[in-house]
Amino acid sequence: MFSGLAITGQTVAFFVIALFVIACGVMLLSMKKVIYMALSIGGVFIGCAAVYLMLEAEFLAFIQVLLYAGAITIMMLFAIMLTKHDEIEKPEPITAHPVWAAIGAAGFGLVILWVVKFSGIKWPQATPDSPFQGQDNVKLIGEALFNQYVIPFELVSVVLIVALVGAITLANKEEKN
Amino acid sequence: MMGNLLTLIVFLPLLGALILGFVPRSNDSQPKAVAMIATLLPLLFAGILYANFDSGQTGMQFTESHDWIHIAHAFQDKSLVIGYSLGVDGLSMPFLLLTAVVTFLGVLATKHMHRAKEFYIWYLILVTGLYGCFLSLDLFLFFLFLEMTLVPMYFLIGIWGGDRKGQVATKFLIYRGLASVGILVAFVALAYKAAMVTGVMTMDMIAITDAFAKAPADVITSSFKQGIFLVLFLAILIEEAFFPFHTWLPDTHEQAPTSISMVVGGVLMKIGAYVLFRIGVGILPDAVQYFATLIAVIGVINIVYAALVAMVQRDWRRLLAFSAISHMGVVLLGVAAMNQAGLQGGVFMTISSGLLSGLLFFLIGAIKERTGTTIIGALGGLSKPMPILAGFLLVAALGSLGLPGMSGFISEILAFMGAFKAFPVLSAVGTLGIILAAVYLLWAMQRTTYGPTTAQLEGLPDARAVEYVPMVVLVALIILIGVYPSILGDLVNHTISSYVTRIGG
Amino acid sequence: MVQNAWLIPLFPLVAYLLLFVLGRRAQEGIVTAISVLAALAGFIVSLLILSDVHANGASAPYVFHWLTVGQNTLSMGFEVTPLNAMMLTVVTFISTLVLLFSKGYLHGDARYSVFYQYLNLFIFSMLGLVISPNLLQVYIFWELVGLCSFLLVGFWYFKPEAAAAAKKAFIVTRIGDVGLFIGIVLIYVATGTFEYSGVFEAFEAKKFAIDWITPDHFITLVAILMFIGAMGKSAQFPLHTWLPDAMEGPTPVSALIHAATMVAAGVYLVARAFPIFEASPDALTVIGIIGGITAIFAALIGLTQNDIKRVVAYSTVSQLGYMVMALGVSAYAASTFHLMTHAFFKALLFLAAGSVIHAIHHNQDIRFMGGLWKKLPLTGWTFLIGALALSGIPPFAGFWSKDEILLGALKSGNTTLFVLGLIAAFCTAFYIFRVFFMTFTGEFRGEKEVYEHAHESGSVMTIPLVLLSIMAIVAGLLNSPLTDHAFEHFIFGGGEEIGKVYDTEWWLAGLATVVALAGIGLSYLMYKSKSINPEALANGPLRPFYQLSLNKFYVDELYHVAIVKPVVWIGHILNFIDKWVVDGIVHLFGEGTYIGSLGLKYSQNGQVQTYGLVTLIGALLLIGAAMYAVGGVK
Amino acid sequence: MNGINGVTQLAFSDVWRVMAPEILLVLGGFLILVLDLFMNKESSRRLSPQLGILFLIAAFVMTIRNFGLVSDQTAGGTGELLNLSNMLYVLDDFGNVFKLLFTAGTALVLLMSIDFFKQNPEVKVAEYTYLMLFATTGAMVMASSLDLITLFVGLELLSISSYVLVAMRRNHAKSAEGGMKYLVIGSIASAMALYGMSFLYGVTGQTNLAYGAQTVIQMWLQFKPLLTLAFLLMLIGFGVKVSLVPFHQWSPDTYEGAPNPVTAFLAVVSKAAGFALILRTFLWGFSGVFGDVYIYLVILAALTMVVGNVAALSQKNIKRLLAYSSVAQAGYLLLPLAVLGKGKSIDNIWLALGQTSFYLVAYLFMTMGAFAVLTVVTRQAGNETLEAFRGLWKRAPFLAVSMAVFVLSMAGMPLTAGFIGKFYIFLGTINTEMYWLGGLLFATSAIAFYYYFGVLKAMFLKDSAVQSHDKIQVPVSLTVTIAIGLIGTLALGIFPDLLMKFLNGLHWFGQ
Amino acid sequence: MLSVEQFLTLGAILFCIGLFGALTKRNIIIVLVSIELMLNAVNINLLTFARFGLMPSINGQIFTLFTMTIAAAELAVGLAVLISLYRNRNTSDVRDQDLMKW
Repeated sequence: MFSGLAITGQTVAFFVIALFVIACGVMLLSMKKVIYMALSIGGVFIGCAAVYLMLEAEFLAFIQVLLYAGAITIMMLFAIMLTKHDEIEKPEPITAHPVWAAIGAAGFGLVILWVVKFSGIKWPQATPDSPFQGQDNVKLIGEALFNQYVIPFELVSVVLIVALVGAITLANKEEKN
Repeated sequence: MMGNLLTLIVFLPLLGALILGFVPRSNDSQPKAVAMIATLLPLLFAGILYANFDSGQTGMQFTESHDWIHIAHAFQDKSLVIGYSLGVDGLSMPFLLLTAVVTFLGVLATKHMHRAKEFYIWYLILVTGLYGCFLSLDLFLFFLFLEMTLVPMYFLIGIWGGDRKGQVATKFLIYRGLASVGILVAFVALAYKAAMVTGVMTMDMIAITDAFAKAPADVITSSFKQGIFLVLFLAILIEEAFFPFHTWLPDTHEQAPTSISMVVGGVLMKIGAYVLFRIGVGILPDAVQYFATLIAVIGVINIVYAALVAMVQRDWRRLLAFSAISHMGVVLLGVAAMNQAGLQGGVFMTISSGLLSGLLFFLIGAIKERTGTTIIGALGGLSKPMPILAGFLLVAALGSLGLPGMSGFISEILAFMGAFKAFPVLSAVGTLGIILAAVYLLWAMQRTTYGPTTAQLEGLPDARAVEYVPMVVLVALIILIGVYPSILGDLVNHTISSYVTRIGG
Repeated sequence: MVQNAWLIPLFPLVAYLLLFVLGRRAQEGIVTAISVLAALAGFIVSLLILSDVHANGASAPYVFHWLTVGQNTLSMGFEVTPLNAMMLTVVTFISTLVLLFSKGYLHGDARYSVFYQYLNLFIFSMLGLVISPNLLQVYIFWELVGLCSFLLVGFWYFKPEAAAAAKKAFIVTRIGDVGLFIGIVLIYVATGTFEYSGVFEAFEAKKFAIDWITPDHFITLVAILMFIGAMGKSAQFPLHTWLPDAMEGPTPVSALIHAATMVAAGVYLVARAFPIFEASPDALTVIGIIGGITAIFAALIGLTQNDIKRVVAYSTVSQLGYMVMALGVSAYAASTFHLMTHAFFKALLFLAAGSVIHAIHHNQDIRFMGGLWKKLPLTGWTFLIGALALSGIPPFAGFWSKDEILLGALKSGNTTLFVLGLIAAFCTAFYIFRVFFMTFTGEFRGEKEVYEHAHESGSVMTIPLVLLSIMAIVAGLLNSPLTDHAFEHFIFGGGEEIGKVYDTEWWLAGLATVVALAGIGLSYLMYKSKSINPEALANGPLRPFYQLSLNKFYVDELYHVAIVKPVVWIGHILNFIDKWVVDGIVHLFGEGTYIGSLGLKYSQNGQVQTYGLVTLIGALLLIGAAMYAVGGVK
Repeated sequence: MNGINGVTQLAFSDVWRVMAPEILLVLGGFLILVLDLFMNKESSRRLSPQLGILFLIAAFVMTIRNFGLVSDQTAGGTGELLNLSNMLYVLDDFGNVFKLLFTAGTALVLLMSIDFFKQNPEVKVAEYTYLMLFATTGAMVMASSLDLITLFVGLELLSISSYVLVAMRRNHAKSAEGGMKYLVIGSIASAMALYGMSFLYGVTGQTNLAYGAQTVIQMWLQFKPLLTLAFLLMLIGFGVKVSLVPFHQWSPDTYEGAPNPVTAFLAVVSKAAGFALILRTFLWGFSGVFGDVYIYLVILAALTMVVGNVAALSQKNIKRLLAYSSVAQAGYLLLPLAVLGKGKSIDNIWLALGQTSFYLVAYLFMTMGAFAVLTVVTRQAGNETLEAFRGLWKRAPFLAVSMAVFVLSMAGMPLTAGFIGKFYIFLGTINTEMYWLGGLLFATSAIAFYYYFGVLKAMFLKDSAVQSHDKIQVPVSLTVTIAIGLIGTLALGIFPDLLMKFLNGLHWFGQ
Repeated sequence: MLSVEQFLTLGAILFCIGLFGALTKRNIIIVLVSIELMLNAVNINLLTFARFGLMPSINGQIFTLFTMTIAAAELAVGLAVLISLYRNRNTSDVRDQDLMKW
């Protein structure tokens, strides 16, 4: 699977990060306490940010840390606190459901793996030179965002308004009449 | 003068239904009067058409045609033009008259019933659908009217039916709904193939017939025709209640009110046969020829099987249903022969079976009204309290078993004259039906009108004046066709000749 | 005159329609008058036509267009040949008498008028059958006479036996009719016409538009099919069972329909279409054998029957067997001649029997009769004449015709048939005189009261008896050497001989007479002088034969077991299949779909994660299948 | 033409030309939002839906104007679509038709909502209204965008608004539960679709469908598994949105939980938007290789028709029944696209687009009408089962007859819009010689008779369970909705040329 | 040298973990988080293609940016729905949410 892969600093780093991300993911699945799960997802987000960095998306890595590892995790913690936060997932008899879910998820992963690695697709040889060489990542994004993608950008603002209003409307406590 | 007569015939009943919608609900006799007028006028108009009909001509007469729907990009860059076009020719004329007579008599036969207004509304909608089926020159229009019969039938059985009405209404609906699928697939496929020949997309029956008649073999392959015919034929088997798709018919007859049984057995069921003649034989004659043996075998199975099953029925209405199935088997046999006599016999049998079914179901309805039952075993010696009804029942039964001098015989012999030419052995087996018809009908007669009269049947009233009309009219027509078959034969002769010459038979 | 032959059936038709319009409440006198006058008019016209034909020979058919089938035209019409001229006369003559007789017999019946309607309809149909110029028309009227027979047998509908007998009559004859139906349809298919002339030409040339069978076999096939029709109508073995049962009908009906006219239609048909049969020796052989078997078979049954009408009925079957046998040995003239004479004396016998039955309040069992000679002398005389004619005692009518049939059988070289005929003649003489002796001689064995009131009926009933008696005496002379076989010459229309004609053999006539006398003698010994005890015979060594004969050789029972029951069972089985298999499959689909629907409904368990899982599994299956189909990049 | 990464200045006039309806709706939404913020608590916000309807009508009118723009452009013969940001957002009649549908649909939904607010005072009127408007904007974006990013944003705008709308009855546990289910499944679907989009982007290197399509054709042979996977993942993601089987299970629950007008919105507008998205994506992105992938659409369409109809057979809850019915309708709606795999010419595409839009219009009328009737009847009966409809014929003939028309139209009975729509779709299947598929279309309809006629049976055949003299009061807004539905259903059924002629003259993709 | 495949594999694994979590975890918050995980996997994919793809371009990063934003919005609404649900039913267990079925 990994044959022909030269061991360089970069690859080692990748595998370490990848292992960390996957480990955090598995922890998320196997933890009993909700609060631990929330913490492990933070790990995943941070690991992902590191992967982004390896993919030369500095700006997005930054956003990832800010948005996910920061804002979203905090938001989640709030939500957990608002609901029954000390709840432990009850041990229960093994039903068919998780088994099928595992089969489904694993099967899904295997199919994608097959397509990516074994279906005979010839991926281009990775170039050590970045396509964005010498260009400011943020500037590139900014230019594209405010020229080519200005319409979706504006639309996202509407989406955010909707989310905002929606969240307030739904989560707001009942007004007393 | 003849300009819009067909439109009038088709839509007058619907107009009647609309008017009924505004009649106050409490009144009972008014709806019947409206319904009577709304079915009598088409009958009169149909009579006028018949009087002015030129039977020496092959083509459509009294045609009306307007463009109706243009369906964009249906065929390449062209629209599919669906026309509102009506017309009659020698083939549809008998069906038109049959519909006119039976539907009018159906109103007469309707007894006082609850929710009378609704009953007649649905009835009249049904009538419009029936007329439309036989008068449409456009396949789309035909299909539309065919579907239009479904909804009223559902309610007519579902509201005014017997003890299993809900179940049977649904059965009717699903069966015929599925049959429509086959018909629609076949129709549209035909239209597309015809468009490939002519370059014009249309659902016009005549245009499609012409296109198929002169299509080169590489554009419309024979395997295509055979495939489409099979689909169509399957649908016809259901529509026409042929074995093994017949089980809806006995149930329907058993549950439906009298007048609806008349219309179902008299007209509705015959739509399948009409399609078989008009589309099967008219457009796909070579496919019919190709499957002739299959059709004949199915025909014979129906004749014999239905007759044997009819023999052991306990309920008159089920017996008559199976009897009708058996008779319609003869139609298949005649069609399979694909010659003049066979086809003509097929048309004769269809019409004859329609009239006889109408009459028989009316009589059984009248008996049920008096005795409260149609179970053969519960009846007996009816000749004594009601000699007139018993007499008409006897006449109808005799007509049904193919007694010469009545329409059944000439139909049977014509069909067999054709069939024996093509399938001597199968036809010989088919003649068993003639014997069996006598067996089951006379057996039932023997147990119904003959024998000693039981006490509770004693003193029941005989036919009322108004009941004479359906009986006399239908018997008169049955005998007229039997004694002077040219009255029907001359109508259809030319049209069928044109079909036969096309296959070089 | 010949061109006016259509009038003959028209009279009874008009009478029928008149009576129909008058309704069932019409006065008996008016009803009778209309009917008898119509029949009489027909008889007069028939006589005129007869003389016309005698003078000028057969006419060409008069036809009119009836129905167009493509290029072909089916026509209806009429024609007069010597044969049907003879038939017309006989039918109208006997009809007139029977109509008259019925006035007395049916007097007071609530449905008197209906009875006359049916009779008129029958006469019309029978005449229509006779003057048909084509097979299709023959078939049409063939069925119509069957219908009238059905109606009249079941006239007393409230009697279950009558209803059953009517039904049986119709169905059994219909089995035969289907043979005829197939036959004429095949003829049409092969020759393109129903007209006798066209058909005969084609059969002579043996050119048929049919390729699945050789011409010779085709002829045999068609001939036998048509003969099956004749078998049904003329009650030939094995389709004879309906005729004795048909005696449930009023006696005038038995006289007219089941003795003189309708049952002879089968014979008439074979005779009329004789060129078809003549072309096939095999078919003729079959016909001869069937006729012979019927003759002896029915005669044997007749020996032991106790119902007066049944005995006469079996004798009818037997005599019809004679006629058919005659046709089978090509004794065309003899057969048609016997047809005529038989019509007279059998109608006579039935009417006389009817007179007896009428006199003793509708009792038909001869075991409860006896000594009626004193009470009903005229009836006794006429019955005796009829019996003598039937037995073939010279110079009565039956003698001449039966003799010719035996002669034909002998000369044809078929000795078996001849011997069968002789034995049948013996039996005939025996049983008819058994009836005579048991009815008219000895002591009355029924209720005294009935005997006291028994008296000769009015003139409406006796006049027909007398007239028929006269005919039964003299009709035979028409074809005797004494008249130089006038009938033969007439029936051949002065042209070629049809079938075979032989000179009278006097020794044979003598032998036949001796046999008949022997039969009468035995009957006398057993039932008049009682020197032989019939009961001892029946319970003694001949018991098995007696039982066989008494029970009509168990044919009905055999049919019931071998045909009726199995067919009904098949019906039940098919009905079961229809309900549980054909409809069952439909319901199974319906129920299956509904159960599927319930399954889908309950798979909707409210758990969003289940929905997600289903989505995932569905997606996985779809993607997996797709990837399998794509199979990677080559 | 500018390079993809070049700098394109968007002038407002250009944007207004192309996006006028969207802009109007967004402005309207914000206007209501602002009004809501600045009005004091006591003042009534009851007029918000009316205001919203006004904006929708304005957007409708602007859309009609846009037809003229497209046809001018075509007449001008430049061969270039009116577009923004280098084909990121286009103006063509395909989008216009859908926009008409969305604005009309949402307007009807808001009309129905007026009554809903009266019955449910706890629902926040203003929020509800502008969320509706924003959702409609999202749907419009889905119909007009040619860029994966924009499509995705539009899709999420619609979806997120819908989640909120479904859950909006706050004291109503079912409402929140429906929202939760929709949200969970919808988010998973979004992730799936995005995953597919990422593969598509991976092969083409761009997010634009118009340009990407060329690359797809070039790369097809080398990347067939990956591209097929991308196609399928997107199909699954979109399939969940339009509830194709087996991705449909959320819809009965959500439909049941949502308020009636929102259910109608989901069934009509959201579903139509999903189909707009599907058509846009697959007809542009995969048009060159459609012959290789159409079979999956066929499979899903067939499965959807069969399962949707069969599942509905045993359903007694009328809202769930309509949900299953709408599942089945999704199957019919997928057919025109699916049969294109065998369509040889460009005309087949026009045919398919005509079919989809005609059916959607018919579907709009009958579904809106049906939900309006359902709202009245179930409220009066106090439950949502078929029992509520028992003897309706006697209690409220107008409602019963209207419902009968809607139900018959859904069942595909002649003289209703539903029949013509089905027949139109059917033509495509026969045209491409996929007879069995056409047969299946009508055969499943025949099976569907069972449950559609079950509704009729309840209304006409059975006697009422409640007192028959309880006359039903129908609010004006619902009467208008029912009347519009009735007129539309019948008019399109009897004179389909009203719409057919219009569809025939369209420049679907601005050609 | 690292190439597309490794990153895609990582993405696929992450996606499946998220999928499995979304389908099995009982707490709705965790379900929502698992969905975020799936979106993160998508982001890895997009960025991979932006860097190592057939035609590397900045568009992938833009796409990621939008995905992230919308994922956040979605999560926010999700949590709000959860709160609303919790208020009504007093549970955040996804398996208790089956008022509507059949």
